Amino acid sequence: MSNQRVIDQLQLDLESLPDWEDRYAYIISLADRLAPFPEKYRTDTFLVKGCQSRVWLHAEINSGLVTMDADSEALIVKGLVGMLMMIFNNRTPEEILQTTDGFIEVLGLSKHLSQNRSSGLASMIKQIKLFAIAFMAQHA
Amino acid sequence: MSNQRVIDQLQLDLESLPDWEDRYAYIISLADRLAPFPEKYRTDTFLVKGCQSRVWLHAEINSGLVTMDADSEALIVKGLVGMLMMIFNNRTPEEILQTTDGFIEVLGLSKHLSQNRSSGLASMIKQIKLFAIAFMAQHA
Amino acid sequence: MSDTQTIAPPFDIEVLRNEFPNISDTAASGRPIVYLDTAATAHKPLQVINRISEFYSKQNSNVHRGVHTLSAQATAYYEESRKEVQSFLHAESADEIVFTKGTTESVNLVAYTWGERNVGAGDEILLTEMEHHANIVPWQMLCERKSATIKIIPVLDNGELDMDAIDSLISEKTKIVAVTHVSNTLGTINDIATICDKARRHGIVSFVDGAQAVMHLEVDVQKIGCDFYAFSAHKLYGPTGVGILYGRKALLESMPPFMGGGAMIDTVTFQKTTYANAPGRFEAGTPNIAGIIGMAEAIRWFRKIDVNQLAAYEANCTSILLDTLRSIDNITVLGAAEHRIGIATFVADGAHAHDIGILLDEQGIAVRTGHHCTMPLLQRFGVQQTVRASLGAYSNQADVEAFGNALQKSLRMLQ
Amino acid sequence: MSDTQTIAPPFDIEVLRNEFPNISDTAASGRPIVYLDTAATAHKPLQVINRISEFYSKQNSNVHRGVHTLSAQATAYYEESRKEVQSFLHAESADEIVFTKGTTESVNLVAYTWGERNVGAGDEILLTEMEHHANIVPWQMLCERKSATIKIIPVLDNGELDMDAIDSLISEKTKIVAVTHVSNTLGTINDIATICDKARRHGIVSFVDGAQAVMHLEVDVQKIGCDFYAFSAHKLYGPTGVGILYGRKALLESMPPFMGGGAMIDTVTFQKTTYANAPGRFEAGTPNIAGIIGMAEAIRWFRKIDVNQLAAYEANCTSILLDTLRSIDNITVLGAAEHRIGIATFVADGAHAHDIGILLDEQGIAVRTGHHCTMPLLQRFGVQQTVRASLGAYSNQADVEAFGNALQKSLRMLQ
Ligand SMILES: Cc1ncc(COP(=O)(O)O)c(C=O)c1O
Ligand SMILES: Cc1ncc(COP(=O)(O)O)c(C=O)c1O
Repeated sequence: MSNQRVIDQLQLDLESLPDWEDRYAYIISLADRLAPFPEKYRTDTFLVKGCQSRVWLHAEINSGLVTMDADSEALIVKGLVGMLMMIFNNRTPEEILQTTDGFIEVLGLSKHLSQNRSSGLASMIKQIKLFAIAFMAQHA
Repeated sequence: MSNQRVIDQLQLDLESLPDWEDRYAYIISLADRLAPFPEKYRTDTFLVKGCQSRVWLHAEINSGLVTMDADSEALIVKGLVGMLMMIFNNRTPEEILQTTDGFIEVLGLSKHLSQNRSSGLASMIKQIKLFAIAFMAQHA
Repeated sequence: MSDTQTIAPPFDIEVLRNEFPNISDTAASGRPIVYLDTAATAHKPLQVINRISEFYSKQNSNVHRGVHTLSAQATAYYEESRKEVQSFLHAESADEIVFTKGTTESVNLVAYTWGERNVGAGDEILLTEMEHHANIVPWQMLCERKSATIKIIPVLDNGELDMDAIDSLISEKTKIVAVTHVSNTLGTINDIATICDKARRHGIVSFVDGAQAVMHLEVDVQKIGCDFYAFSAHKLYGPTGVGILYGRKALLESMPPFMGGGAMIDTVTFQKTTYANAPGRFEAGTPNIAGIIGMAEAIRWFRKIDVNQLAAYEANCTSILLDTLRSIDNITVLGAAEHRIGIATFVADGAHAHDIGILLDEQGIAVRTGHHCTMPLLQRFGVQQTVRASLGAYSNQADVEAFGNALQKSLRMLQ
Repeated sequence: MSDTQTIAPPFDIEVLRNEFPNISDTAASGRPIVYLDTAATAHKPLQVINRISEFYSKQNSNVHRGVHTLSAQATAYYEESRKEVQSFLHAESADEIVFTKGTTESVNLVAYTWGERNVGAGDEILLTEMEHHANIVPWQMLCERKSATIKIIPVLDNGELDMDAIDSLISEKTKIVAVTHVSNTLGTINDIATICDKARRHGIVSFVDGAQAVMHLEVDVQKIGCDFYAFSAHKLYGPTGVGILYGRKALLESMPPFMGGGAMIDTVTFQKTTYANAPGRFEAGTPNIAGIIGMAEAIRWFRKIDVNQLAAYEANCTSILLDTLRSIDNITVLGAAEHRIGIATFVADGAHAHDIGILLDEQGIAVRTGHHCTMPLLQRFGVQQTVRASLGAYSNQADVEAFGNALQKSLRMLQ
């Protein structure tokens, strides 16, 4: 699925849930979609800064795609991380950089993903994009 | 004249002057009543703290009376100093201490003689009273 | 000041709540927020908000003995505010009250000035395991500059200080004991009078962090017997950007200045500058005039309440809060001190504090999550992230019940 | 921020005056006060006063990434304020903006942190003869701690800096040049771009005190080429208790912390504490949240005015002020710089400044008298006590005329 199709699908899913409880249950369910995080990366080096609950992120490039592992110790945050992985994982650097932050608004997640929020997931998005830029530079 | 009679007289004089200009002219005229300040006392030791214009005050006890010399480099302040000398100079320590700060209000001078005002004459009154206390202790 | 009126009993919570626009004015935010984050900062009564506006709209001026009427008036308000604080803390003299920008600056001021002059290589500073970072880091920085070391009074499992340990922790090298009056994480009220007394008998200076105390207890620095006492206006229903440092006069007078600038000097030449007496010496530059006047108004507002009735009222809310938490499975409250104020910090088995905070917020309940600037204390209890609910004078039983229900729902959702 | 609207020309002084309750609301004080003390502190427009009230009544919360909505919102306002200042100063990054409690703290912060690390025995600090005590005393205190010395760029008789002297005053030992952008006593606008350029070419750090500049001139720290720039909100039509320190990012990042406490740390243990990055590292404790938000509102208000039109308007008022003074016998105005703002400091032959101030006050004119925290400058001009009249954006010709008449009357009374 293309990046945009994932976002559209997430938007449809979330909008079909009128209750805030159901939306959170849905977000939490996305945590399960995350691949188990490799324990060797569970170090300070891979911590995302500025998040109240710890969030880890590891990225590498494989055959032109940015491949990431991510985890959080908090459940809702982990669900949100899962969502970000659906959108950003295994994409080309170009695809990642083309994805503007508009999706945060569209999915009604500014409360979680915008700056100044304790989740710190705004810095995670920023970091993913920095990875993409770095990988592009590396292969240019 | 007793202390209280001086205050009464000053009050009468000031109240007879409806114009603020005339009241200031009157205050300034009191500067002339001050005895020339002995130059040997014109030193930092005898400076009154907290006054924007410099005010000097020297006190000693002579036959039971507190005798003071005072001066200021500013004219209005010097007039006010002159007024304070009419009230406090050549009095017994007891007389000085019996003079409550009520006269400030009575004479309509709180703008000049109360604390927090740049004239710093409140500290002068305080210092005169401290002298009186010291002299009393000395002779007790 | 001494003419403060005490509002006649009984303490009427509804009247009081109505004085707080953040609480009474539901139109403001769309829905009322149950505010259980008062330990972070308190809401402000209208009396304080209006006083600040009044100053800015009608009385605005710089202070420091200006010759004009507005400036003299502002200076008078400024110095009356100092007297208000003096009377509030029962200090001997208004000259013992220094205006700072907050508790944090108050601690740093002492560490930089008193500390610079009195702490040397090998000396010791005695803290407790429950200190806020504001009462740790400035001392650590001082120790680093001076090669001194920090000693720690441990916290017992019940959240009280290990008072028995103090005697053996005091040595000939101990120069200062810096202790919080009330823990911002555990709510524990420490027996600081005893600690200050021990310090004094050993010739050791005492510093009390009162940031969490002044809005709950009657504070009398002379009865406590401390050398320094600090608090922040914003936690005492007052404005942000204002703090207090009380210091015994002889100590303040002996201290070198902290910041240099206008108003803290006597005379300035490029060759030599002489400094003003305390407290002026420690108040360089234009102070937070409107904030300081607003803080005095907050104290006047606060002192209309009978502090014993307030304490009884808050104690009742606190036990409802604690009972609520204890009745929920898998919740562990940190500490169980006998003397405490309305703060409850807890963890839940299997649910992360951050998740709980998010779901409480979704239900209109404002709590704080995290380490509450007491990392060493959390480490001592073996936890990292916690939830803290804290009460103010305006908190009521309905707030606590709403919190209890929302918390149970959140935990169910996180199972 | 970039979406600031500019009020279409012409600059309408009556509209502007109406925004200031202290000026338009004569009922407040009984009679209007002609306020010529703006250099000490400016009056505040209603927009700023209301913003502060609004924050306290509807949005009050502590900042720093709290999990609840109020806290997130307050943090957003707080960080937007930083961006507002960044844009106002044309800084490269918002991380270069540190919130302090005033210009005075900004200078002290640099002297304590950058100074501590970069100034050693025998080093030199270059100031000017026209500095405010806030930009003298912190450096003197640093020199005392480090056995460094202060060198002085002289002021010429016309109130301008002796620019020719600078090259010979710079030596290999010069570590920092700290210069005021605008003199608070003479009104002189200094050519700081040239000074900062000289400094940079010698590898010397530059610090600019912008306390009297930001409300009169367009300030672009990148064009100026300074390393540090400081100002106070209260002189820029904003609240008391807030200041700004701009610092080039690389420099800020290289500096140790100033005050220790909450929010400036990364992790704290009793063994070792690590610090946050700039600017957080320099913002220990609860900041003056309402004040900072109010300051951002003041900048937004200010930026609605076209700064060139404002400067032209103020220049006109200033020449009327200077002409008025020069037309009076026995008055000497200090300095006559070509580039200046609306400040006139003067002495009168045979009349003491304090007396003049008292009589002006009696006539409803607020001026400042004394040394204006520039004792060395007054000494250079051979005077001790002076009168200063200073203009703001809201000052008008009628103010200046009322002042001129009242001054002449005062001088007659003092003859
Ligand atoms: C040139 C200059 N520098 C520094 C200051 C100090 O500013 P503040 O008192 O706001 O810290 C002032 C204001 O008094 C000033 O005019
Ligand atoms: C016990 C304690 N000490 C110190 C502080 C620091 O106060 P402030 O942030 O107002 O400087 C706080 C508040 O956070 C506190 O709770």
